[in-house]
Amino acid sequence: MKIHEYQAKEFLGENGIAVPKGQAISSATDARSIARDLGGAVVVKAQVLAGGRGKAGGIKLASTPKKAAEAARTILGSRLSTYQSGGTGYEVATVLVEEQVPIARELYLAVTTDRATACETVIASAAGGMDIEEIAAKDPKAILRETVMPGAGLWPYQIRKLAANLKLEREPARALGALLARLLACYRELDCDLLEINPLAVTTDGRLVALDAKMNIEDNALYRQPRIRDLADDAGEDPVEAEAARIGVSYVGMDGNIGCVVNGAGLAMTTMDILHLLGGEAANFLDVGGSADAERIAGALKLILTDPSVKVIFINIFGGILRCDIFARGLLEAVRQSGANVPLVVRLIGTNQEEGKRILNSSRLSFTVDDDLESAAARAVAIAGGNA
Amino acid sequence: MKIHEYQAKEFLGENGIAVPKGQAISSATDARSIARDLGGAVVVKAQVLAGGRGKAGGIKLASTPKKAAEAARTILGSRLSTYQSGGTGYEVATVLVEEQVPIARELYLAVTTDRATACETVIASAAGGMDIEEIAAKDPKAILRETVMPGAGLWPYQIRKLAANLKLEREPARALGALLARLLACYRELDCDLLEINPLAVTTDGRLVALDAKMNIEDNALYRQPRIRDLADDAGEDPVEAEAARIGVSYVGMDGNIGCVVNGAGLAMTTMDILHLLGGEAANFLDVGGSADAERIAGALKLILTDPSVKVIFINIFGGILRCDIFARGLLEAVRQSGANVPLVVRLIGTNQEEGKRILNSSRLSFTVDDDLESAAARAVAIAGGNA
Amino acid sequence: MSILVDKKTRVVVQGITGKEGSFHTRGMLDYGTKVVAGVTPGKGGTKHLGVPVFNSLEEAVAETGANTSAVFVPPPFAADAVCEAAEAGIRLIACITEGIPLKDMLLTVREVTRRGARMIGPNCPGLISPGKAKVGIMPGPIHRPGKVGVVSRSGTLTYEVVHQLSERKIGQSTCIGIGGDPIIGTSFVDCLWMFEEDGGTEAIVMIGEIGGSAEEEAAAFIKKHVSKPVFAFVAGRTAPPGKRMGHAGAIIAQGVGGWPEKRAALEAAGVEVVENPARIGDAVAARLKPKRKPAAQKKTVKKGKKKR
Amino acid sequence: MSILVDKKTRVVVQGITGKEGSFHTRGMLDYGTKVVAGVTPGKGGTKHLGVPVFNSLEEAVAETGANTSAVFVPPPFAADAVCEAAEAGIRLIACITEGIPLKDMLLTVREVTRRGARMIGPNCPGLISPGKAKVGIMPGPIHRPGKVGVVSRSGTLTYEVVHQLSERKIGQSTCIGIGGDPIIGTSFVDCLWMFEEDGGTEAIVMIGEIGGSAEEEAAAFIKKHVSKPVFAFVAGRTAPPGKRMGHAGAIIAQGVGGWPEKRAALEAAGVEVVENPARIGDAVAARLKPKRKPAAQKKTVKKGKKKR
Repeated sequence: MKIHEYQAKEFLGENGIAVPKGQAISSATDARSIARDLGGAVVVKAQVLAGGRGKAGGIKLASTPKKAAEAARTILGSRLSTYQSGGTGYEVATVLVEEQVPIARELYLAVTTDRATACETVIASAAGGMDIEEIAAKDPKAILRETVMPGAGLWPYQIRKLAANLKLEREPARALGALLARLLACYRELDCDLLEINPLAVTTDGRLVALDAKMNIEDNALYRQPRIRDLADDAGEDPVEAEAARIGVSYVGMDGNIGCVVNGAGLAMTTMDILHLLGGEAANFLDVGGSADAERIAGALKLILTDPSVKVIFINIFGGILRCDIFARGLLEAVRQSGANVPLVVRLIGTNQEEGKRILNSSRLSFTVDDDLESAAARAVAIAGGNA
Repeated sequence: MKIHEYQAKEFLGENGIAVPKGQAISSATDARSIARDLGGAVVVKAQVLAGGRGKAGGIKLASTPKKAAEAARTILGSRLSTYQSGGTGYEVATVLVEEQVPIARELYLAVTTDRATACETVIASAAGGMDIEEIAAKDPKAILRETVMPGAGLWPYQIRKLAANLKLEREPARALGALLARLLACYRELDCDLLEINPLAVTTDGRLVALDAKMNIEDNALYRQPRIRDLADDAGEDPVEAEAARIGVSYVGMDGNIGCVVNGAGLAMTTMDILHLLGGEAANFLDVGGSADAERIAGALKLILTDPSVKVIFINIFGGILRCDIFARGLLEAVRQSGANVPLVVRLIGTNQEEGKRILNSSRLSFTVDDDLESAAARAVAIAGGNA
Repeated sequence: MSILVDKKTRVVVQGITGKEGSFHTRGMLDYGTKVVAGVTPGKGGTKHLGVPVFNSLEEAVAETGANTSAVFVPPPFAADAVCEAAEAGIRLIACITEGIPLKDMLLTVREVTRRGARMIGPNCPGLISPGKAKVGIMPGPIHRPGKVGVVSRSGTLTYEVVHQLSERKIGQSTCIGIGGDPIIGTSFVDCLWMFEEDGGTEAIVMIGEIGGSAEEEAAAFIKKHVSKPVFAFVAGRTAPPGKRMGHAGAIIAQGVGGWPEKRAALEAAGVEVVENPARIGDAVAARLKPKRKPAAQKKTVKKGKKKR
Repeated sequence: MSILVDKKTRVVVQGITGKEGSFHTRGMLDYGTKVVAGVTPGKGGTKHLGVPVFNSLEEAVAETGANTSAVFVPPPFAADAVCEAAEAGIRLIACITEGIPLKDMLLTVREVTRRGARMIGPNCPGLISPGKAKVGIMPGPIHRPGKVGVVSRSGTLTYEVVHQLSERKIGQSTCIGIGGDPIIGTSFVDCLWMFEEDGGTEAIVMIGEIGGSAEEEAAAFIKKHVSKPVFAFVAGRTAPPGKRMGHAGAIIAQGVGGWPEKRAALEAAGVEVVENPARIGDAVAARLKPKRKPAAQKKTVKKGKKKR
């Protein structure tokens, strides 16, 4: 789960990490008074859960309280399209108004968990302010990595290495060790899977200040992170994906016109792949999971039907735990409930597949039923292309 | 370094571990008022750095404030000889006056570091109140061990196993997990090498209370444990061993009559062993370390001479880092300084041994100098036995 | 022959009295797996589905000689269950549970290794040696005893592949779902190694996914150490970068783990990468079937590769 | 031949500019050891005793090809130094420093293992392959090239034993002081294994101490895996139980690690336990010298033992 910059900075502040003074607000008039309190010159930053805000106009410098209010007014309520936000972008409901910090240099610093070594890893770069992908593309050597010893912290030699390679002067080099210890503690306590400070400012007086903060909390651990769970904010999320989360399916919108209902993430991706291979394009990724009852299937169909471009729905179910007969009954009920009015191509195979097919074939609803993955997929592609 | 029970209990209390209410005092009159504050019935416990106080009369129950004062009067200023304290025993300068706790059962619980696995290990037994050596001798199976995962804590299954094997009821079983987590935190933060709660009381109302606490802090870590270092209290220690620590040599008094000055702990033990093998007995273990200057050697000789039974001093030096010529000069000076008036047998070998022997032989002092370990040791034994 | 599980496998089910545990214990028993014990703390001394239930793994192992465990306990307690099994002397632990926090798994993989055990998963369907033992949740009947080893990061996609193989009368030695989480106990490389050493395995099918670098590591290993033919399918060719596709593992991050890179790496290692997921069975059949006659059998071993 | 260090050993001294580091660097250079680099953070770019000094191990290894390190940094920084060496690719780290906190070593031994390196010590004299390389603080001239491996928990006691051997013209293949601390990087067993495998070692002398169970573990290993003659001396026969004898390791605790138990375990493993510390050299000479003629050489290998 992602949380907003201002929320992340609150946690960082609690953990003793320096962040600029500031306040999150949702009304432009508040911006003026806060800017005044902060000494006049501020930064106004759109709070949306996507990177690339700066280039999209979501971050504005304001030299006076009046200009701060103007900036807030421009940003609040606007839709922000960044390269990460998808087509329609996010509506900005909140801005963070922060003091301007005297920046000497900008660094990149992050903690994540490396799957290859199964270790927490600190990633750093002297090229702060850019996305890590951008740094990686331009100069992979500019990215420094230090593996954290399991159950412990970074060793002093690792701090020395980082400080030397980041070309830090004596003061910020000293501050780096404490900062990393706190960042790591925060990462662990909050069950993060990414905690990124980008940029991390080296101020003209030698302090290290987190100018931005991106904190992703691992979904599996949310049950034991009540404070984070309470921050759950679907305002900025895609409403369709939010609804998917509610009914317990995994859904990602795509650009094609073939709706997909599949059980299992790997098979769902594979279904998209074979459609593409045969000349079609999926309208979505959708994994109904292992125990799809009528309600969940109906919910999934409704989700897909919110996308007007969908011409056909391809249902690809491999019955394992989920038995084909039970799925078939659920599907019939779901089609009735959802009022699905597009053609349905069904491939239903595995446990109790014969009984499942019998149920579908004996219903008054019309389905294209096909056992073979390739011919079933081809049928869906043909229907979507108007060739069937 | 060992610290007193009352000091250990202060640390435990700070870490959220339940200990009986009480206070350490050094005047019997205070015992009465404290007992009154604690509700009358108390325990009065001698604070000395040796186990086995109970059997030696160092722990007394008192049912009234008056009896508490009497008990304190008896104990304070007495010399307590336990099986761990050596011959003369320890003079008691402080007693701990504590409330009596309603005990249902007494357990044994300790944290230490197992050298074989290089892991912190929890040791527990349902047979509390006895020394662990005693339990081990009577019924080794009564001792439970759980290895702590490096960098983490005990797993819940380990707590369940301990609770089941200690036959704890629901309430104390629940309390055990929290207690162990705190104990482990305390063990780590204070750089302990042993943290023992014996007995750990299960109270009649199902709580776990540390009735006693033995906390050994690892000497190598004292530099970063200022609070512990400040507790250093040589009142209860052997004054000779304390003086040895001050001058930087390792000294342990023994029962024989041959004083030993050796460099290196292994060689020092070996020297004691060969004396024994040849019919003599060492008066001490003494390791002067790797850089023995005149002052340190003189200090070592003086320490040995405080033991009136010493008939001869055997000096066995293998020159490595410590060069024989330098040692020889230091020894001459040290003999002058210390006024050593017993025969000296010197075996001086290794780096610059010829020059070392020349220095000794050309001095006006008389030494028996012998290169061979066995014949040198035999000479010392002969002198000690009056046969030379 | 087979790897990891066979007729000697004696399974203890952790969380046997739970809904999932009950359901799949029945499935394993129906398949003929020797489920000798269950563990649910607090329910020791009872029986469930005819299987004796114990309070602890220690007791279960002592009483029944269980050597393999299947873990169905809920996520907050799963790491503990795995570590308990490892400490009790269980050598193979199939952790089926989905949704275990990453941080718990960082500890668990180390603890399992330290105890000398092996974990499959978590968040996986388990493993099966057809006709011998099933330790997991896969539909038993789609499998068929034979000589192809299958290893996969996916669940139902694995069933799809196995189904294609069995339909073409190509049996499997062992099928292993290693799980889709970022931190797993047993990797492609581990399984490839075991299949390479297993006399009962003649070819290997590997089902990968975009995200991470497990397929690239497998490719590097195959290049050096695997002499048997390997077939691969990698799911997610059309998945958009940066989007989460259900599995925590299936994210393309930081310029590694994309479909083209994985295909390139595997092909460079001599692996036959099948593009059409409906034709994985055909691809294996085309290479293996004509060579089933004894005289030609040797040719299934590729040349120019070192065999360990 | 020899184990661990030889003519190819290229030493980096950590803490080279300190008092101890300087003194023993000179000693190693005098012995002919290739000391190729020193490290002292903040003093990079200078030279010390003619040896180039670097700020970090990474730089030192990159610039000089150092493969072995000798650590002389003070206790509060020693664990860090060892781990830095391991991470920089140093495979053998002799940690001479005495007085490192136990807790630091718990982390260090794991980190060194994880990085695939080996630590000797801490709190040890280091190791020497006479005539080839000395990495440590032992007096070089008492050693003599030859075929007896020496491994010891002690410092000066080792010199005593080596001196007895050399006086009797019995040379050493390699002499290793493994250190007397409770947590050490390399055990008796590790060294016994290497000596057993080393073609240049014909017999092994093991110097133990009371306390801990290292000698008992060594005995168990010897029984199973060592075919070469082993001689042992165990110091501390007359040390009183429960008293600390200088070395943190030399404590008799909880009924294990006493002298009689260690002797019994070693003798049961076929080890010749020498009681008189002045006659260790004689004992080795008595067994090895008459068998130096080619015809009788085979007999030094004891019968009834498995050789790995």
